Amino acid sequence: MEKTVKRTGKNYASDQDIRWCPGCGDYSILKQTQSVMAEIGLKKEEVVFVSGIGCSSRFPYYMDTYGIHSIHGRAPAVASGLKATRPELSVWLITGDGDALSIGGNHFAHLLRRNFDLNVLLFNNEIYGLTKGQYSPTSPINKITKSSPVGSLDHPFNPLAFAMGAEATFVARAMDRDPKHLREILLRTHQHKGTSLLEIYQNCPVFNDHAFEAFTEKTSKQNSTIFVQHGKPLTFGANQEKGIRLDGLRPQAVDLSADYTISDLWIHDETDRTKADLLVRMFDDPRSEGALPRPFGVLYAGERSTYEVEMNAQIERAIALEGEGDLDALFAGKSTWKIG
Amino acid sequence: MEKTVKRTGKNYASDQDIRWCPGCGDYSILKQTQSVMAEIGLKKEEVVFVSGIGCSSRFPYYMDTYGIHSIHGRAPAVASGLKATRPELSVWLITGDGDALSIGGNHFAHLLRRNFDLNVLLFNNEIYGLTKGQYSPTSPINKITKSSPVGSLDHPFNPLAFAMGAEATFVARAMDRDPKHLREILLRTHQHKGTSLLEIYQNCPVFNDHAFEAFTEKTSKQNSTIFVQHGKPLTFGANQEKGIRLDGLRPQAVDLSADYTISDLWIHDETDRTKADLLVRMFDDPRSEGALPRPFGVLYAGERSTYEVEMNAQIERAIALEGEGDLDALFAGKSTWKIG
Amino acid sequence: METKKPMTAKSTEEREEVTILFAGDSGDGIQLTGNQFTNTTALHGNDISTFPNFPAEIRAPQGTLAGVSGFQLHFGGVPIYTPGDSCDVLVVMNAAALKANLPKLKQRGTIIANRSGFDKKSLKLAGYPDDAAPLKAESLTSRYRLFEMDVTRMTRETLADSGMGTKERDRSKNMFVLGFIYWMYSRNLDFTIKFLEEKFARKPAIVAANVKVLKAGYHFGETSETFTTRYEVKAAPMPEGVYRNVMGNQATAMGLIAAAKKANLKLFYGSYPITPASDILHTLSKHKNFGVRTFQAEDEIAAVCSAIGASFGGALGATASSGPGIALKAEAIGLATILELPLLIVNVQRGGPSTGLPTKTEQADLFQAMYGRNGEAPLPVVAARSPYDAFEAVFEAARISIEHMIPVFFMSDGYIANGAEPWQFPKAADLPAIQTHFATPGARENPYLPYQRDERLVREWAIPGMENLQHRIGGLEKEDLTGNVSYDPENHEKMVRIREEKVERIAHFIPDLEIDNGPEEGDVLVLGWGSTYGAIKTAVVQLLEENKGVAHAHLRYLNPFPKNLEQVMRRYKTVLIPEMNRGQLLPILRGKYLIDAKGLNKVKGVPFTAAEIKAEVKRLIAS
Amino acid sequence: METKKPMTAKSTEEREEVTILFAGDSGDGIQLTGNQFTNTTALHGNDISTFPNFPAEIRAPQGTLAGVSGFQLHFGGVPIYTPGDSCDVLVVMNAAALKANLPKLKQRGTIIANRSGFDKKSLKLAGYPDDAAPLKAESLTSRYRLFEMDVTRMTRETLADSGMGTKERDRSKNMFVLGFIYWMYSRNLDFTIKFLEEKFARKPAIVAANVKVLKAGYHFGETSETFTTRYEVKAAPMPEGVYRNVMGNQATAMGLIAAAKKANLKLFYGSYPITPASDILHTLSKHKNFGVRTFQAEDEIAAVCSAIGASFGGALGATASSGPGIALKAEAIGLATILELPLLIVNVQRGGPSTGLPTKTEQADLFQAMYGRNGEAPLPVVAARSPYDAFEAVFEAARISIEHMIPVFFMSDGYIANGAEPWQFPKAADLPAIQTHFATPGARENPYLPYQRDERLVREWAIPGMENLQHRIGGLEKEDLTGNVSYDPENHEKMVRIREEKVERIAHFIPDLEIDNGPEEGDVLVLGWGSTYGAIKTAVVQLLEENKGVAHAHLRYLNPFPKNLEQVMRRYKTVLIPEMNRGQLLPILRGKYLIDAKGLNKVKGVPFTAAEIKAEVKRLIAS
Ligand SMILES: Cc1ncc(C[n+]2csc(CCOP(=O)(O)OP(=O)(O)O)c2C)c(N)n1
Ligand SMILES: Cc1ncc(C[n+]2csc(CCOP(=O)(O)OP(=O)(O)O)c2C)c(N)n1
Ligand code: SF4
Ligand code: SF4
Ligand SMILES: [Mg+2]
Ligand SMILES: [Mg+2]
Repeated sequence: MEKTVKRTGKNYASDQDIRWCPGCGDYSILKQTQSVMAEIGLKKEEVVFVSGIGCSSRFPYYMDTYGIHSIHGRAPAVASGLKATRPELSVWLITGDGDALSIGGNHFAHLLRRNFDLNVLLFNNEIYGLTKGQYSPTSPINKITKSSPVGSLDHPFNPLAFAMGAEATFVARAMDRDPKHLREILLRTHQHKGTSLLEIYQNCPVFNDHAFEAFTEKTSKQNSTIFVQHGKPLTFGANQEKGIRLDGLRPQAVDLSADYTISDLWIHDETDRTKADLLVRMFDDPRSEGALPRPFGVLYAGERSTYEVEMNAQIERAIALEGEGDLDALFAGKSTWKIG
Repeated sequence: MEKTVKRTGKNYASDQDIRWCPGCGDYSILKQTQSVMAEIGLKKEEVVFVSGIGCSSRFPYYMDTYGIHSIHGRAPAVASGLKATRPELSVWLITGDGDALSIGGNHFAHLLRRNFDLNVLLFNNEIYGLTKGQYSPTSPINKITKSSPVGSLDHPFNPLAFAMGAEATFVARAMDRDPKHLREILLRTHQHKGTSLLEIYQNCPVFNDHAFEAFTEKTSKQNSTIFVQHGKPLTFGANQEKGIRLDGLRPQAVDLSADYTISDLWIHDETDRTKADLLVRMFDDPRSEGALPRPFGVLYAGERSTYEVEMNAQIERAIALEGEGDLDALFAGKSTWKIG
Repeated sequence: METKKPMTAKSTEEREEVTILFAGDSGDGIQLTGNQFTNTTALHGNDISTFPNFPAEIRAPQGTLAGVSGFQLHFGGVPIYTPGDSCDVLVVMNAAALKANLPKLKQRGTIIANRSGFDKKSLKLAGYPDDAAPLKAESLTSRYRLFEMDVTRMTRETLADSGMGTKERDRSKNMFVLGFIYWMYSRNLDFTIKFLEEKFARKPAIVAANVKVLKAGYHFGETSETFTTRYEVKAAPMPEGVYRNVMGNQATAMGLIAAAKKANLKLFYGSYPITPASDILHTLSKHKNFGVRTFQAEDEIAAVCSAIGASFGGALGATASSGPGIALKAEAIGLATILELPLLIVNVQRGGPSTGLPTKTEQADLFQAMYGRNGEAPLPVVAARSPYDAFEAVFEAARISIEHMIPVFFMSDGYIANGAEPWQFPKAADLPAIQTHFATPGARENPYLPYQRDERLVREWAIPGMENLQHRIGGLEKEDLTGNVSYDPENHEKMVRIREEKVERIAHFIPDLEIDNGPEEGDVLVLGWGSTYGAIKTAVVQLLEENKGVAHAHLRYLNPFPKNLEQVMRRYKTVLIPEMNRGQLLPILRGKYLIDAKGLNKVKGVPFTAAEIKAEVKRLIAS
Repeated sequence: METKKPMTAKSTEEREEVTILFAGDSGDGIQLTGNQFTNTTALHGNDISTFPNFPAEIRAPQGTLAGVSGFQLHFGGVPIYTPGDSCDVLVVMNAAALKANLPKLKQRGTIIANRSGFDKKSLKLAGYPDDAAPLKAESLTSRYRLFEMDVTRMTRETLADSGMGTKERDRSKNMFVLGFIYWMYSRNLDFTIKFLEEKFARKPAIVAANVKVLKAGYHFGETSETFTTRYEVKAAPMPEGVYRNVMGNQATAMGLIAAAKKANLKLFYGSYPITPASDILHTLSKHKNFGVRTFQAEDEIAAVCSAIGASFGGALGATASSGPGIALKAEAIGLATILELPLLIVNVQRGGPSTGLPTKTEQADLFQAMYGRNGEAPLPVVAARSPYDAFEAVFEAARISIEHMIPVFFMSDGYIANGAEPWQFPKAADLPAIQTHFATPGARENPYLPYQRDERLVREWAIPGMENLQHRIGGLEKEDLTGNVSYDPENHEKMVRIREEKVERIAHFIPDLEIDNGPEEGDVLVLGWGSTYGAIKTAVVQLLEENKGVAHAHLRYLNPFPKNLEQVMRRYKTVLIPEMNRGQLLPILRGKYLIDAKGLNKVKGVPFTAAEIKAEVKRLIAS
């Protein structure tokens, strides 16, 4: 997976017609992913895209890499088996909010705790796109959809809090409408050793348009988003004139012009799990009074050995200890007898 | 479900022979549960125990209530359907660490976020008991078991952190070997409106003896456990001579005799989710250097409307608005025509 | 509005039946157009059958073959059983629609083409060679009657002074076509105008624009010189009564609601969205005033398990999915089998295996319904034959489930689910009551034995809240009568046999198989199940007109089979079993009765045509 | 230790074959006792078959019927095919063990009873009436030969000065019994002594105690006046060679390792524990030096999906479970079917439906293997017939899976899994190589078409890392050759037929069905599959000795069937198909060949006895 040939994003595109709706946020993510592949210089044959089912899960078809469009919710398991036997591959898992958090929630959680070294791109559009618009586990409560004509009742998951609870080692957030930042975070996602979770807010113009408007529209985004960077204070606003400080255990938005200076602010430390636990809880409805801004960027990047490294180490240790397996010895087992 | 007849725990026992191994921690939990039922004075016919599969999941057979011993990992879904249609029942869900966190992890998580009003008793013995001793999602890493002869590789879940990540509204911990405390917390578990999760450390003398020794043995338990109570400072030790304070965001064990007094300590506020997030992360290996004590008791008790209440409210609203459903109108729909 | 009968020099011809296929890009509003024409035509008194056919993608690439959406509609003054083998009129909004659908047009059939859908770009997107002009091709013009009209341009012009942008104006294109077809078939615009007024109640400008275009299309037919003939299709001789138009998924939802009501039970519906079953969830979720509890579960396993929980609590638990989702439910259905609780499992079949062809129809899940569980776990299976029949069939399935305390499979498919036809809906009061089999709570002479049975082998239903009937049930084998866990070998065999026999005995509570059409004995019996009904019916009607010795019988009950099935089969020299699969009912019947029945199989994601069935019957008679 | 042949006045009788049933509480070490006797007896040169039978509970209530653990062992100087219909010797450690197992003892059989297991408390726990004295009962003493010995007391006494507590001393009780039985059947103590030394290598005191008690039991036989006869069972006339004892799950694990090695593939095994399949996982996890990757997944779905992922990456992906777990895998198996990748699905069948009888055996998942998926998804099915045969059968299954690029079901069951028998294991070098079908990476003349096929309809396997062979596959229907997503009707039917035909063509790569025993034509063919082999074999051997016109054939390949199956069946007047289910192979064969085959069915969680099969054959011949 070293840099070898100079490629552009287009080199990573397959010959298949893209079948997303016009205006779908998936296009932007596809483009940035292809471009990041080129930047890293990954060999196409050493990259595998694994997906479940959903609009987003069509993604592998559009990459001129290896790909497997599996079944709904099970991509983490497919990717685990692949990575366990082929640790050298660059494995990317594509999933949606329904695929990852509804039917696939358990595999997703177990993938995170096991920490296989692969990258998860979770396309969160807060809706089931492919089945034409039912609410998903990330849809806000009271959402009116085809299956909830008078509003959904289910308290939604906070995907990144869910991931932290499932022992994730890398947790990040980006959005389709900010391709530059998305690209940067895709790169970080690739670089992390372990299961890297990148949640991407993705607009579904057909069934859930405007879901992330507050974070993407010029008028609102400066106050409702905060882009965190390791070692830097948490600032936001049109001119970074606001910041977040910790009032005891509680994050608080403050005006830098007034009583607080930059040195009062929370300094982002992406290796600090406790702080990450607090960061992922900054999850206010951006339209609510006094809402804290929603953090984007790498919220957490911890270190833990990866599953496939440990698994292969056990195998090497066994071989070192007992020698390469010998079928005849295996068959004979511990006690035999002879007849004749 | 009001107090009606005076009953003892024995009244809640069924006529079935109990088939757990001698010395199994399940006995203690059964006994305390029966006794709490009596104390509350629940009507037997209004109580339902729902379980999955595992040693622990045999529990319903031993209760003279309604019971359903379902399939592995699916008890949360069974209980959801039951509670949705019969909100007035007292529903108790019995599950194991494998049942709830391995095969059933997703249903468990969704149950918590939906917040049906029922009680989950998670018997955590850090092993698969019924299948005779494989490591479970709560087994510590490197655990030697039948299926991991040279040690397990999987980083375990922290069940209560998992639950917080899944938007639980009530999170508590107790153990089989402290029946008095167990009983008290069972009562709290019952009282909470919403999905109450009680994790119970349960010894499996056959396949995982001593798993919780550090928390139950005289010699070690005073320093490795802390029993939290709402509104009280976090103290522990043989004579409550130690405590936990917050050093910024980090819990720190201190000696009360030295530099710190009781007023420096962290006051437990079970309604504070941020604090609960920190509490559940107090999850050190009790045998490790400088390990913080493990918290027991009600770590979090938040408020959120329950699923069945909202569901039934929608139905009542619909009836109020449109009138009780009329089949003839339903069949006719919006446009009909007549022939003849 | 009243559509005045225009005075015109144009002639009107009569037609017995007509099949129109509307086709265009998924963005062209084809489904809406089709539905409007269907409803208007129903109100006109015709018999109808429809078949929508849309791409798997939400919005497949515009203008391409993959993006073509179709709506086929067969209506007549005679009984109509299928959406038609081929069509008389093909309406195409663009080149891709033509390319994809031309094979379905009859010789000498009519093409109505939107000229602006055949520009260079459209031709390229449809995959025509650079210099192609398909509308001009000899092969087309010599075989079909072509009418070109520039729908796009005329729509834009109609709305020229509406103040709307081009994109917005273009959205009404389909109304122009619809108006034109209304004219062509002498229909009334009222229904559609009312529909538009309701749908866009809050956007009067949009209503006005659409109505204007609709009328423009109608008037275009009247005034344009190209069209000299319009057609009249008389009302069909349908039984007297009140009718509505209904789609299979709607009928299924209503059948469930009705059954619960007739049994005096709450209906709980646990489901996870999946094509083509989701509309049942959508429909049910709109009827909360019937006390219907819809639960969108986290997956199919949770969906069925929640329904089991609800049934344990005394509700009618139901769940639905399509093939892959049903596969996921298998383990839990096994649990329900051994619990012996009511439970309805609806399978709206689609093309398989695996994810397969999600939006296409197939009958390849019969094996799964019969055998797709571990251990000996036979269950009743009931199948609907057509969209409206889904109501009665699912009601029957629910009746069996409740009265016999047993999970029941109800088989529908993509064709039934989305197809529509007129339904002479019943009066609620005329529906049979469904008897629940509850135990008596309170003081009792004998202790409650959860697995004590009546002569039908049905156990009593005791539900939480019933005093003195506390009991525990589960997935382990249970002791006869007590329901306690038992590993006893004799008991196990006994219970396995009882569960099997219990299914068999249901045969005494279902009607015998009747010959739907044709002689009571003869050369060929065409024996069908499910949505092949219409095609077989049509074929057999025609064959009988040709005096062939053929009959048609259609199985609603696939487990147990009607008591007289073997007898019926043996009255014919040959039994032909057409299935939209590779033969699933076929080997079951052959194995059971050792009758050398023959299969006719089609696995193309599309229904049989009547012609295919006719041809096979003729081949059999000849050989 | 060398066991000196003691000079004794006791006589030694010869026996051709003997069945012993050890029974006691689950805490009594019955399984260990049985295994020790098995291994020693194997070393002695006898043919053997064993059948452990333990309760579903980990430690069911001590002393109760539910807590009884049994180990049946049939050995002889003649070929042995089953653990024995009934036993010659019944060793019981307590009253419950007697009560549960007495029906299995032959008339005039021997009971060896531990007296202290019949005290008041034990009798009560076993559910005997208060004043019962079952060992004294006329009904017992008149029919059987009873030897009582106070094992508990004698064990305690033997260890009187060991410094051990009573509880600890009691743990060696089983060694006393084992020593005694060794004496009774003239066996050597060496194997067990060596075993104890290894097992308790770090606890010499325990080794010493156990060995002491073992010898005490042996000497007790020698010295006690009660026992006048010991028995000798000569070595069996088995083919020359080296043998070991093997259990079915072990053989399965070894077969998988061997197949991967012979195909030069990594073995990846994704599994979730379930009785009775877990031991395959346990065994495989011990052989990491073969590069075996075992993955204990979070559930069965993840288990099979991880195996699919591994296969996509170029490994041999395998997964195992039992009935309910296999049900959960159905959807993913459908995916693997359409992906056309190697995958092995092992089903160690147990009693069903649902959770059923987890520790009991059954053959009721054949339907599930054949039909338990949505859509048309036929797959090869291969079944083992006995514990050691599991090796060869699973190797064959893997060969088919790899060479034909197709998921394969391998059927075992609880009886095979836990049963043991001598195995003349092969030399690794003699095992056939398995050919993989990899595509050629790098520069190519023609582009790689993932669904291009050879004459067997097998596609080429291109795996990540292979240059220029990048491709995408998934669960949607794929276009012929290219593998691109296709919704084309004709293509769908074509692909469905190709997948079906691909399975059928495997018939050309498997051996014809041979008559295992008996004439090539005649009155009755007993046609079996799976673990009924031993019982049928024994029955037919005996029937042939009685000159009946009966033959035995046993199916290893259940899909596709051997090419000559129909021919073979037609050579007999009657075909009898015994199955431990309610008839699953039976209707499939009847439907396929229209042959009026008969079923013999048993669903009791326990295997057929040879006598049951004999009786049915005789009945068929007579009628
Ligand atoms: C087993 C199974 N159940 C249900 C479905 C239907 N289904 C396909 S995608 C999907 C949800 C899609 O939502 P999401 O994961 O958010 O993806 P999106 O389409 O929004 O990108 C569902 C329910 C399926 N394909 N398979
Ligand atoms: C579908 C399915 N898979 C696997 C099993 C086997 N199984 C039964 S219980 C169990 C795990 C038990 O562990 P846990 O939930 O921790 O319960 P415990 O026995 O320890 O109380 C497993 C794997 C099963 N019964 N069903
Ligand atoms: S439905 Fe939504 S998510 Fe799916 S392709 Fe269309 S716009 Fe994108
Ligand atoms: S195996 Fe362990 S958990 Fe199960 S009953 Fe025995 S002691 Fe309890
Ligand atoms: Mg989505
Ligand atoms: Mg456990």
